[in-house]
Amino acid sequence: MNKAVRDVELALALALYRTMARIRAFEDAAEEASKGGVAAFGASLSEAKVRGPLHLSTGQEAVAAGVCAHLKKSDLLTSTHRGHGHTIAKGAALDRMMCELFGRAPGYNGGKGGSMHIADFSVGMLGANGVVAAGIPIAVGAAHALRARGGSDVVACFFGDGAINRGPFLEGLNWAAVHALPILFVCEDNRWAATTASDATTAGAGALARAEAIGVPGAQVDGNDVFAVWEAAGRLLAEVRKGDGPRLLHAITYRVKGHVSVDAAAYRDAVKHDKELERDPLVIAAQRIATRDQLEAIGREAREEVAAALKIAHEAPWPEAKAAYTDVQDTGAGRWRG
Amino acid sequence: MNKAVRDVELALALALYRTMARIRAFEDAAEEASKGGVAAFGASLSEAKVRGPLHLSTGQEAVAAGVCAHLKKSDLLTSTHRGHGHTIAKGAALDRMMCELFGRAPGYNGGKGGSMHIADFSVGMLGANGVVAAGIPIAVGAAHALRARGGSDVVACFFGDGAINRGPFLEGLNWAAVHALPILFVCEDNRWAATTASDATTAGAGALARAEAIGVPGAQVDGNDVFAVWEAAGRLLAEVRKGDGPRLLHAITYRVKGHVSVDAAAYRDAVKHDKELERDPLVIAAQRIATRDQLEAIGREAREEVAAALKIAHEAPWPEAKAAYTDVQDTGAGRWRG
Amino acid sequence: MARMNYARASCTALEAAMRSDDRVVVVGEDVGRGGIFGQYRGLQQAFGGKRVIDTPISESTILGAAVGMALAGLQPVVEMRVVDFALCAIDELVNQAAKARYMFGGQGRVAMVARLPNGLWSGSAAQHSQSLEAWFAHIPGLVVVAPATPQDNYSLLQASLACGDPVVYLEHKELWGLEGDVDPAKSAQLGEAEIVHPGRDVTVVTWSRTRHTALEAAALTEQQGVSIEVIDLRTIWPWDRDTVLASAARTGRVLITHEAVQVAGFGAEIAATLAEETDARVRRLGAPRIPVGYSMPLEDESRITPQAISAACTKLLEPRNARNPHR
Amino acid sequence: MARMNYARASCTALEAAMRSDDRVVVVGEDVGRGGIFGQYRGLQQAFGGKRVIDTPISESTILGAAVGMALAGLQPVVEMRVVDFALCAIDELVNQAAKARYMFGGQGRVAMVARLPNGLWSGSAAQHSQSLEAWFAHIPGLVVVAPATPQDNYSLLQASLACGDPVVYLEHKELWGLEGDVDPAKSAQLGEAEIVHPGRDVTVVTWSRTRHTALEAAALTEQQGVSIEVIDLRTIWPWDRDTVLASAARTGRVLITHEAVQVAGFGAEIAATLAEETDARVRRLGAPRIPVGYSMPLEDESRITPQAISAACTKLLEPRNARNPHR
Ligand SMILES: Cc1ncc(C[n+]2csc(CCOP(=O)(O)OP(=O)(O)O)c2C)c(N)n1
Ligand SMILES: Cc1ncc(C[n+]2csc(CCOP(=O)(O)OP(=O)(O)O)c2C)c(N)n1
Ligand SMILES: [Mg+2]
Ligand SMILES: [Mg+2]
Repeated sequence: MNKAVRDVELALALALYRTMARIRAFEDAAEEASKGGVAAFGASLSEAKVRGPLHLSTGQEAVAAGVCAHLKKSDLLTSTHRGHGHTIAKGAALDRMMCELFGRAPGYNGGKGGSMHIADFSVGMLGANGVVAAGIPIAVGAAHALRARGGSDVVACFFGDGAINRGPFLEGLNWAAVHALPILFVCEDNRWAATTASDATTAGAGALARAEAIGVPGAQVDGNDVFAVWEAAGRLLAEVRKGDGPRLLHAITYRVKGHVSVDAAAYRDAVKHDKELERDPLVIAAQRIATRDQLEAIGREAREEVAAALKIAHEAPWPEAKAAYTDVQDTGAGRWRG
Repeated sequence: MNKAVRDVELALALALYRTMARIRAFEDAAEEASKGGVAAFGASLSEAKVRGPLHLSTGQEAVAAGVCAHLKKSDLLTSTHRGHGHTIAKGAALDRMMCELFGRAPGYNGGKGGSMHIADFSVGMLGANGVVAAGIPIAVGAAHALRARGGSDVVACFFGDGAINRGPFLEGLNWAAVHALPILFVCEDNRWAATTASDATTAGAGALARAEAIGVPGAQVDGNDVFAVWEAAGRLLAEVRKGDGPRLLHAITYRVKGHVSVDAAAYRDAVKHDKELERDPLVIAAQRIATRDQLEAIGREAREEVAAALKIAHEAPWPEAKAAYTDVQDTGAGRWRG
Repeated sequence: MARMNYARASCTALEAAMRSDDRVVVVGEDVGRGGIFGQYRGLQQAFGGKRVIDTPISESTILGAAVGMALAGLQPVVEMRVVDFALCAIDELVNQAAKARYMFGGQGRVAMVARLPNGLWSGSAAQHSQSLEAWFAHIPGLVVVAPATPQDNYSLLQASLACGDPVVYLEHKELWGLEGDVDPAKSAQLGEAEIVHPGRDVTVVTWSRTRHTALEAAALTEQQGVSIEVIDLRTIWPWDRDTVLASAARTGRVLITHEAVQVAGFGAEIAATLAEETDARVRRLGAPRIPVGYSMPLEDESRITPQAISAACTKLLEPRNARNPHR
Repeated sequence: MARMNYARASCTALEAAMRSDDRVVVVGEDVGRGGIFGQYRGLQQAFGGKRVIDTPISESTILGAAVGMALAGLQPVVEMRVVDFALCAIDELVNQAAKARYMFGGQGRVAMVARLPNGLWSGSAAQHSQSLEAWFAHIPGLVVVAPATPQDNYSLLQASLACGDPVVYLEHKELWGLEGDVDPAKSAQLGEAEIVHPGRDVTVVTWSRTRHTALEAAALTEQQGVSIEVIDLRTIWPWDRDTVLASAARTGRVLITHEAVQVAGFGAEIAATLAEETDARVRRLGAPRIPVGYSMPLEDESRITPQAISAACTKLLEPRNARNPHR
């Protein structure tokens, strides 16, 4: 391998690491800001900065980073309730994301959506979703639109392992295959669905086997190894861009945190859990990148960027009450109570 | 093979043939009585005896007959919009069925359901359904109930090839496999879904491949060969009864008539269609049963039985208007307009 | 001006829209063969399978895909066959289509027309005979339209396609064959009712098929010397308050009648508004709160007849203390 | 008599029912770990995984399976997490559960209690904050219940399990921690409202969380010399007409208030009935027809406050000609 190639590879590795570091720093900060912020799981609502259910993607950074490294701005992405990582990896700005989580006016959604509906249409991120598997049909439709406009743009459609037991998984994959649509389906398999281990509610050989039976080929990969994800996603996306039809990437990872930030996840086996924590995707990646200084610098920069985002979010204005009445619908606007 | 065995086999073959003949005679009569009976497909509503959409199972008799020959009265069955064959094969009386199609009071549902909701709970037939794939989750629940009462009873769950593209197919099969429920899923693949050829909207290798990927093993069979259906269903049902969990039978057959009785199905290729008609399941069965006289007698008896049923239905009383207000709900009964 | 039926009228409007705007696509089951009511006849031949998209029996994905199409720049016309099957796609309609623009703070919007044929369909029993306009009126983000004539099915479909919002477009399951004159130059405003029969004594507010039933009732009452004013709302949300309130002010008596179940039907919203804002006497006539039965005598209990409308109008004219609560 | 919270009260009722009747089973996501609100805590340990059934994320099949269970002799309690996710199971609830008994002419029936936590859930935005009782009230076959206190969540859950009909049981998403006394011997009748605060001047009809808001409003108006009578319907369908009409006859003025969107909310049904059958002045106070926003100032626009209830009551007391239509 000559030096030029090695430089490219190093640059790529560092870029992947940087994406992961930025996601991690963002999630850590969001978690801290959410303490006491959801009226469920026994916790009561407090003056948390980030209110309501906050689903952290801590520990799953390699999937978002490895897949999205291949996406252009003109490619589209649909996400889940656990969508910060995908949003960051697709190119959204951390400060506007943090503003959204804080419910402030400069947030991407003007404070209307919060974490569960985080979106940045300007970079092709068509939204997180509060309904499990709901992003799948939306991705299918978006792919029709891409095809109609021509070119080789694609949709990346992320969902969890729990989502493969909902009807839209079958319907969406079948449809995409029938119409040979340009979609990469990504099953981000963190092996838990809320408080239930997914294997207890999932029969058969898993996401990839199901996809293949529906006519969607793909690959399974260690989702905590960002290079493996990157490699597999690149291969599948090349096929998708060529017009070969949809593909599925089944990435096995682990949900490090509780289902929502205030969930202590006491229902998990502590020993097994600790063992999983040893497979931190940032650590795994770091072990394979020689330049420790650079990694530290990247980590520091990420935390600084998040600190700046936090500061902006803290100081950002709230939306005005009257903003509650915009973006509803044009027809009949103003008819709010009859 | 000694004579006793041959006699048993002949008796079985004749019984299967009889079931098919009764279904055929019933469908032919229903078709005739439905002429002009649906306000769609260009036809307008007339004074037809059988009103509304009537889905005939003509040509698919071997599936119902071959599967249901293995069912006891205490086994349960869920069906589709095309449910007459299943209902007859499960043991319902033709006169009460015909009364139901005619909307008369002695009908199984008192005239409340008609063809699309034909049911005979007294023989374990839990109902046809107007919503594609809706019987699948219902079968799953019924299987839980069977398990709770103990014993080796099973549920037979029929659905069409179009249904395997709806979410409940995935959800129901996965659930049944996870809980190892006693269900035989039967995909009655007549290769059409309304006016659309199913292969144009179905990706992958088909119902059985999908089922296997979800952890439900099974078999594929010529659904116009009643003996083949009988053999495969028997094998799979034995496994289900043993407690091995759900199985799927994929039976390939053909929809001889239009989607509903008044649909001329002009969207089908006439040459191919005629070719398919050569594979009439009654003819195929007859070719393998030596005793032609007996077959003719069976056919005659079936037609006579249906003629009697028609007479009963013609003369049967209509439900009284006040019957419209029974079987709604107990709580708040009488509060019909506020 | 051309004579055509209700199905053809919508088809014509759609064809014009598809010709003038590449973004308009059709998506649904059996649309390639013209749809089961002929409301897409010829469109796939004219525009190909990429714009008139045949789908699997996957209602969730039909409606969900339409949301994705709209967010990514297409303008889908969604075929749901009958409103009853749209119940398999309610998450996609209510949680996604209706809310996407709002949740995402206006970053995207869902311009779509979802066609959900509504109403009692003779002989097809409980799962094919529902009228659910009240549900959709209750959901922020949705526009709800219910054309009753070929002209309206032409003009309101065009207006719905143009409005940019998610529209629940409720054609009636049994009006497809209704013939009428259609003037392609005639446009309609969403939210504008039509006074289809002027009258003095009682205002009858209605929509969809019951417009025609109410017109028959008007002929009946006329014989009894009672003059009723029939208003076809045409748009359920936003409904035309001004026209209804003005008529109520003239007549002082209002009957709201619809094919949907009376309890918590959209008639309740109108009656409630009248109660809040006028002194008019009001009464509703909807279907009883029972599923629609298959057999004719049972099904008839769920029908709104001219006789029943006429009787309800007469009742409204009785002196106030003679009112007999209908329990 | 024991002190417990709203979640525990339902759990206690369920445990008793499961002990006394083998046919009662629980089915839903995460029920084995007690449910996300603790409303099933301890039940799987007590009754095992065959009676407290953990399911995949398959809402259609959770509700659809419950229909099959019921038709085949079990009595399922269905967990839907929040009403918003039940939108993924609407065909099963509306086309199957509600209609099965009727369509099959009474051959089977669907005794089930479907728990669909309803209402605005702080900080969880548009897809987790809906109140859909009006939808279910519109559907023949369904009973609709909305308990507001631990005692009612105990007694009404028992009554719902006993009634033999499909019950849409709408606990409130934010009342789980509410403490109160529960007398296990106290039974409740479905369809019976409770006058939770007697008063002279204005009748306030409400249910679910807004019961508590209305009680706060009663304290506010009392300071202004206005006495309001607060009625908690408790059962939405069948609602207690007699109690409401009797109170309306006493006060002559009725405010109906609920967390659901006002337009086509269940308040419209009550207001319409009052308009048809009484001379009372009526007014409604529901949420505006907008999705619920995430950020506090936006979310607050969808909240019903004691102040708003109190102001609406005051307005009802103004002389008739001073009425100012709220457009
Ligand atoms: C249709 C639906 N059902 C249930 C829920 C509640 N819920 C939110 S996230 C979740 C678990 C999802 O598991 P998975 O798909 O594996 O995603 P993960 O949370 O692990 O990222 C559940 C059950 C929901 N949001 N939508
Ligand atoms: C959810 C739903 N979508 C659409 C329909 C309309 N429909 C009735 S039968 C049918 C075709 C079903 O095809 P298949 O499952 O193969 O059964 P077949 O009619 O061939 O027996 C369709 C689309 C329906 N009843 N339910
Ligand atoms: Mg997961
Ligand atoms: Mg078929």
